[in-house]
Amino acid sequence: MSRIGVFVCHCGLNIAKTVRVSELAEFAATLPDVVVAKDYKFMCSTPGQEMIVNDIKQHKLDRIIVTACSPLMHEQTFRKVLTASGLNQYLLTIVNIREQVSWVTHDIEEGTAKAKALLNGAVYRARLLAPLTSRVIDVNPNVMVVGGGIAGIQAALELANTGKKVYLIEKNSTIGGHMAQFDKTFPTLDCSACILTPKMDSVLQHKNITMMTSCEVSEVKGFVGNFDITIRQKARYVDHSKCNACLSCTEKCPGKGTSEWDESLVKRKAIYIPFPQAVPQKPIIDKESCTFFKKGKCRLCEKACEQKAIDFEQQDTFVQVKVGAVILATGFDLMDTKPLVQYGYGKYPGVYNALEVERLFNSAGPTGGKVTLRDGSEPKSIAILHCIGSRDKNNHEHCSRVCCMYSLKFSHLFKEKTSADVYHFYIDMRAAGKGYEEFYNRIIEEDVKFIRGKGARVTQSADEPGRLVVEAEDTITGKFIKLPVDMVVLSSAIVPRADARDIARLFNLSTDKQGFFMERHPKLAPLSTMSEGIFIAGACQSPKDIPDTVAQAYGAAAEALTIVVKDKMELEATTAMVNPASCCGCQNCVRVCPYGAPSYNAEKRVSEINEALCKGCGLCASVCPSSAIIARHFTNDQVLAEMEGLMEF
Amino acid sequence: MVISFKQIEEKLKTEAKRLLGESQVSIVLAYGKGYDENHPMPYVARNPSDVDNIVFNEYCNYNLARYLVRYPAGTKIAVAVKAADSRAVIQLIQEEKVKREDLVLLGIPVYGMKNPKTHEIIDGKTTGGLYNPVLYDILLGDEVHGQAIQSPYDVLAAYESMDKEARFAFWKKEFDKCIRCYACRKACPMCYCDPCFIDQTKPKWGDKSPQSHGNLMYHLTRFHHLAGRCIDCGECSRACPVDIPLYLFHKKVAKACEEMFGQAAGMSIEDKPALVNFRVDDSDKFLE
Amino acid sequence: MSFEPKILGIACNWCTYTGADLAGTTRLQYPQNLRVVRVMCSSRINPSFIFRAFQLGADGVLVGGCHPGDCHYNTGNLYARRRLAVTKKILEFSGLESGRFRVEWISASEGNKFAEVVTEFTEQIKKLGPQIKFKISQ
Amino acid sequence: MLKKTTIDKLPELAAALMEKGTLVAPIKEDAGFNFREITDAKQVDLIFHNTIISPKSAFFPQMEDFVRYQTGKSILEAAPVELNLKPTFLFGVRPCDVKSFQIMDIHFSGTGVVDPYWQKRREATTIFGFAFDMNEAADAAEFYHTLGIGAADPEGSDIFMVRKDDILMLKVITPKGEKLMAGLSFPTDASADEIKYFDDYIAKGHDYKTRYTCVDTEAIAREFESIFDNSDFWTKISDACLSCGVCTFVCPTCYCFDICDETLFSQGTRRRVWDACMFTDFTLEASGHNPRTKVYQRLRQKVCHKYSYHIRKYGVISCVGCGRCTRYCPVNIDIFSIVEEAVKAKWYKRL
Amino acid sequence: MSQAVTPYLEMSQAIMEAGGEALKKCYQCGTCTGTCPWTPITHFNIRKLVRYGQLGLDGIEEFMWGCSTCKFCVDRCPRGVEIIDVVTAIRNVYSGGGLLPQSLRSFVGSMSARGNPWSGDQAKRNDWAKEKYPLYSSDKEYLFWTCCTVCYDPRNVRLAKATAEILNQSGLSWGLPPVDVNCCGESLKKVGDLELFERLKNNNLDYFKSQGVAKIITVSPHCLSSFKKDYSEDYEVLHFSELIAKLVKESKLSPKKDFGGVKVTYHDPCYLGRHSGIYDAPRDVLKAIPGLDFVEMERSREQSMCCGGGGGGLWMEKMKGERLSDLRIEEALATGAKILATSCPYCITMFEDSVRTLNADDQIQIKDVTELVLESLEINIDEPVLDTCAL
Repeated sequence: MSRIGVFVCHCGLNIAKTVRVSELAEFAATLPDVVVAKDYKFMCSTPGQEMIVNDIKQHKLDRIIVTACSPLMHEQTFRKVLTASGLNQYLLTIVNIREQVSWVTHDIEEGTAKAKALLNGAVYRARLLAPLTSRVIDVNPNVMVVGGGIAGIQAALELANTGKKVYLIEKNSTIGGHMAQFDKTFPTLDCSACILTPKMDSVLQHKNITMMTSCEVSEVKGFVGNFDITIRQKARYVDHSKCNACLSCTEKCPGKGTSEWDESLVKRKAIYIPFPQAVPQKPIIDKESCTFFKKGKCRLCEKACEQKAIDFEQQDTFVQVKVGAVILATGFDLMDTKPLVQYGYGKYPGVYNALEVERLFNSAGPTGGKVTLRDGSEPKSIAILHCIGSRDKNNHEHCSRVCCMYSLKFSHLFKEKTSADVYHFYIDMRAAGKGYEEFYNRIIEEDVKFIRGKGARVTQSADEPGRLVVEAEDTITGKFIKLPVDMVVLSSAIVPRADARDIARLFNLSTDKQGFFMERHPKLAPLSTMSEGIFIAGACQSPKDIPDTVAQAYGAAAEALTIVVKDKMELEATTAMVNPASCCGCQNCVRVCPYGAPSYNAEKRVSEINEALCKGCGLCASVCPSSAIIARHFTNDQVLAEMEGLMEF
Repeated sequence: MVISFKQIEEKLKTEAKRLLGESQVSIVLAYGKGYDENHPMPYVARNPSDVDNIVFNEYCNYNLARYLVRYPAGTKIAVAVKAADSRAVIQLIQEEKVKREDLVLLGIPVYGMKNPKTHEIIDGKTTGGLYNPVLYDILLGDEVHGQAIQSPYDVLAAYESMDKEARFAFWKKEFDKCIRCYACRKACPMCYCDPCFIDQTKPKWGDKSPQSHGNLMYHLTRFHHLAGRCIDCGECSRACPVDIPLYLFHKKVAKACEEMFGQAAGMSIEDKPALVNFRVDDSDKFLE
Repeated sequence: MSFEPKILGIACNWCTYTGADLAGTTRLQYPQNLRVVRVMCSSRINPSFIFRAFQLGADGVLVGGCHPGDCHYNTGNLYARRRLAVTKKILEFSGLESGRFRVEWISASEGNKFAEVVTEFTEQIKKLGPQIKFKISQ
Repeated sequence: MLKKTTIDKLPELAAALMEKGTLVAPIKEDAGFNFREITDAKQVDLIFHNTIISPKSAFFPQMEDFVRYQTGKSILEAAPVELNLKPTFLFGVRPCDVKSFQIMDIHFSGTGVVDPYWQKRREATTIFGFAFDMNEAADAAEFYHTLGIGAADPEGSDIFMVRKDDILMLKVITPKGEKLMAGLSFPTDASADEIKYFDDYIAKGHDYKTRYTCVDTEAIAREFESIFDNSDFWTKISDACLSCGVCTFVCPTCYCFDICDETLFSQGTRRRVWDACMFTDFTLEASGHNPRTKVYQRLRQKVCHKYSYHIRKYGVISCVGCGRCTRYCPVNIDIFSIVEEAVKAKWYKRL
Repeated sequence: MSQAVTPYLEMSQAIMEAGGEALKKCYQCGTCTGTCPWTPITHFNIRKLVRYGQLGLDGIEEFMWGCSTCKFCVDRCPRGVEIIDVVTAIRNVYSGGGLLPQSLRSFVGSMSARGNPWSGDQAKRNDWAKEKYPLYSSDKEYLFWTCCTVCYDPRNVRLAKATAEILNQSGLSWGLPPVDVNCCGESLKKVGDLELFERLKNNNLDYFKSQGVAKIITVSPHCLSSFKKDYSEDYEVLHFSELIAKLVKESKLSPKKDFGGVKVTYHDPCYLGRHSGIYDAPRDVLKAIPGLDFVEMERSREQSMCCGGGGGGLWMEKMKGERLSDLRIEEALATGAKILATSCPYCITMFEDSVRTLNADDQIQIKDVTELVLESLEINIDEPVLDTCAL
């Protein structure tokens, strides 16, 4: 009852060498329901394809079997051929007699016999193929960018400029990320705020960007093109719609909290903005340090605010956001070096980590840009220790890539702002970016001393109290160096955010051994992930400098655009469907599906499958006891028929 | 002290009358008179007057849990449950076929039920070997203790030690007896699928004729469908007109599931059925 | 002529089938007794397929899937592991030689492992001889 | 005339019959006795009460191949399966089962179209009826007396046998029996008082008490028609019913079947298999509609078919009271009690 | 003029085959030298030693004997190089050619001839016990393994006796090994004589197997580490301080005598701490002894400084100013402690020498934890104490 056309490909000699293709075609002709059986040198070539189109029209074929290379190779090609000839593209079966037959045997008898068996199986299966039309769903045009650092800002601006609506979600009370904490950036030494704050403002002004600070993603539902994401808007206790940023409330506040922005080098008020150019420039109240929340009285800021913007009863609220694609740009954290007791971080006041030093340099920082030690004195000699926690099997095996360069930047700024001698304890000076080597040479000329040997220990100097001693070996001379210094800077390892694994679980991503987000392919798809429609950019994927981060932000924006620029999207047709007559309502499918596609309809007491969520894996079809679920294109009877055909000879 | 069946019958009647009287439940599933004393029948009492026909004797070993799925969702049902039947109820609750709040479970702790055909005492050899119901609201008699607790899987030793050829011959002989009346499927509280996979014609998993390969496909697939769900009540073997010892195979699969997944069927409401669940650290040794 | 077994292979599209293709592109040789059915995920394999395969006369059945944790549908093969394990126990208890049914986790890059497993499995089945227990005699 | 032999000579009788054709007799199995083709004469002994599956399987087997065909080729060219039958001897059939053949004959050959398979098997078979042992009490489930069948009712058998201690008396009833008995050399003629004993036994058979209710077919049919719409009644009756297929498969007067194709590779067989009205998909229509989805509808159909429609159509109750359905029902549903309950007050009292 | 050298890879191949294959993982970052306690006081440079090993350069023999295998560098190495194995392998390859330093020749000679490093007569191994204590037999639970140092060295004999007495007090069933056992060979292996080490090991193993030994107590962390790492795993080996801590906790042993608040500090022997990970047991014991005011040294637990006795250091002569044990004594004195407690016979020997050369033996006493426990149990095992210097 079906009219099958079998087309055997020689693939030049690739197949013909160990499979007698003409004999295979003759064998095919003898099989029931096979109307046309031909062999040709190159089926995937244009003449080969035309031969199929003509035969379909001439013999009114309704099933096509192409016996050639792997379906993973040319299934799409031949599906297009069927569509071109007016036949439904799913009425096609590919028999793999190249990768799995001709290339894996030298014996032409064996090869031909196996090819016949595989072809016979395909004929049994072809008889039961049904035409399928892939569903088309509409795509939500908006995009969400999680993380308001330079990567998130750049991606958001790119997308907004194309006219797309962007939701920028930032956990902190201001966007800007770590870059906003820096004073200068290498290698050009241009001021970080100068190049970043204009972008932050354009994000604020941009009509297409909805900036949501003090927000976190709490739940992700839906699928590519139709994500339904719940955002938790953390209570700020200040109504930003009323506040006009006069900041008079911050003057009166008695509360004392450690300033996270200044890496807890200094205290801040309970109601505060992290730094002057914060965007939005509106304060929030920190519950832990606010005396009202702690003791129940004060409310000075409320009195000071003419706009009546202070609202102590504010609660966390949840906002539902629908988007078509998501870019994760959640950035990095600096490793906590307290466990490395040999360096005395947290024990000796003279030991700083990299971000603390960045804040020291920053004019908006705790010391207004003056480089002073915690006791206020100016350091006379400074040691910068590279690779602390990085390139270390016992801590983080990866190289954090940017420490060499920012260490060099530090030494320049130290030389500029103080009269101190600056020493570097390094293993390799990695300056591979554009203009990096030149920057390194410039720093050498600024009379900075480089000791080739990893810092082994920092101790308090026995004879000069308050000073530190760095112990290391200068491997070039082989000498053991004990260097008395006033200040030690640890260029510690860059690690993923503390909550990176939770975000990965929310967006169904996997993370690598170190905890960074896993890209789909390290070389060919560095910005997309295994979850359709979720892209990554910046240090959350692996440590990188600002130029690479921005480049990745552009890339991720482009990838997100490929999805949201189309308003329709074709879904895979090989999804599953429930035959309600046979469904006994056991809900096994609902329990097992990783995508939540099946749902139980309580009145009809049967399950239904949302084909948009279904990925076509067929798990529900195999757990269904009354085999009521039809996994299109891999239905039970198609698989059984193919098995029967394979086992016949 | 062997609990007298009469006492349980009286308690069952009083409870049933009370529950129906106060219309806490719309039906009571219990046991009623059959065509003679040693052939009682499952009985549904719908109003207090029906309660008089309720009986309880040593032949009332039907698993009433299988009738629960027959009534529309939400009907308040009281059901008399012995040890294995209570596990069946738990398993049905786990699979959300019935809700715990719709059920009033009348627990019957009992020892000494007899198989109507052979008149032998039913024990761990053909059932799960428990005597007290695992879950109940009202207990119709004090718990049975002091009976020899033997693992329900001891009876498997003889079959497991058989060599492969002998065991295949044994099962082929048994499955060739099958006349495909599907009494085992209908007697099983866990087999509530209607239509069952074997009734399907597209695809046709097995032939309708009672040949050995059709029977084999039917029985082996059913054993798989009950893996981690069978509560070892032995009803299927007792319902079989040609006495195929199906309980043996179900016990073997239940034992394997317990060893591999560390979970016995129908023992706690919080469990999830074994084969619709997974542990990332399931060991690959299962597959050796 | 020595006994040439008919072995049915059921391979998951993302890992084992791609691994088999890789074995082909790297021209690894392995016996030709294996006939492969491609399914989208090892969790698509219904245990009744395995019983039916033996009834159709398969002398051996080899199931290939992604390594647990690498499944393209992220939990598919974790369910498959349990279901196929129960299938194996049922086959053993029914009296079929346990060596005739084998499950292997083969990733897309393990072309050589695929070739090794097929060769080793074919030898094993040759030793066991033709499968007549489940086979439907015509 | 009456012939006799002794129980311990039974194997010789069996061997003799086996030479003449296929001997089918009840054999001991795990769950009870069943009619099987005899391969070893010693297997035959008559110490059974009745078989699990009724002897209908001798004429209407659970699986009957009609035609074998090649897939892909037209079925018209396929060769039908030839029924090469040797003369068959159905040995040890109880009177109620023998009566059931007459009821089945109505359907398979009595109503115009003749079923060739049933017909050929019927003609090729000589039935050895075998009286119940009246010293024993009747089986609790049996109620053939109600259907007017005697414990030693020879009607329908070709040769009827009565056992007295270790003597087995065989009486020829029909010419077919006559021809067969002539061919058998060794059974000796019975003595005069044995003949007398044989005839008394037959007569006594009619008063042998099993469960009894006076059965006026007309009244029963009317009663069931009136009670048809009383769904409470039927729901109460079918509360316990599992709707499995045991009662219909063991019943000597159930004849429903299904025809299905079973293919493997390129060969296919069209065969007839028993079907059961109690199965859910028995009345499933191609459209997907199923008139009888509820259990009580299916049980009502089964009972009314035998005790209502059959009477209206053929004037006879389609039941012989062998009690198998009651004995093997997993939940002990008893058709006799259902009939009693349906006709309740009126007819039972009038007796 | 720097003469050119060419890498002699056969030598580094030999080193790698002798157990030093971790050699190739090192990227010469210098952390090990920076961490090594010997770097500040000697011209020993572990990174350079590994570098010479990597390229097979000669001239390695001058400073390959400086390492006392204290494992500080191994814990800090960012590449996870097992530097001690590299050092052992280098010593094995070079000492094969008779390049053993003079001071070690007698050590190795006595090992091969008498089975102990102290040239002590094999038959007199158990003389310290004076037959007061039982020999081990298979019915007993514990084998008290007497390290050669506590058998032959007069100062350390007190450790053996103290341990024996405490074992008697504890009521456990135990016994001594016979005289025909020999040294556990830990230091011998670290000196590089792997072949001789195998012989000694197999002799001990035969004894263990013949007697069905299951549980072994030892006073020396060196024996502990050797049994755990180089012998087969099926023996449960306990350092005696762990057992005392358990007994005290289960109040089977209750120290009575009050030490009157004397300050005590504890030195973590490298082979008990860094090699075997036992830090708290000896501290718990000290804190259980009444009247001991415990104070921690600045470099303790994982950061503890080596006494210099490991890796054959006990038998090598070190010039004054190049002895770690001197520095350690100064550190102990800096804490104001009157007693420096430790739990290793090698450390006891090194510290006793240093405290005398620094003539600080009146300011601080060197005590093993077992001795302190014994004293607090008021059991006297003293006979006239021989002055070790007189030897």
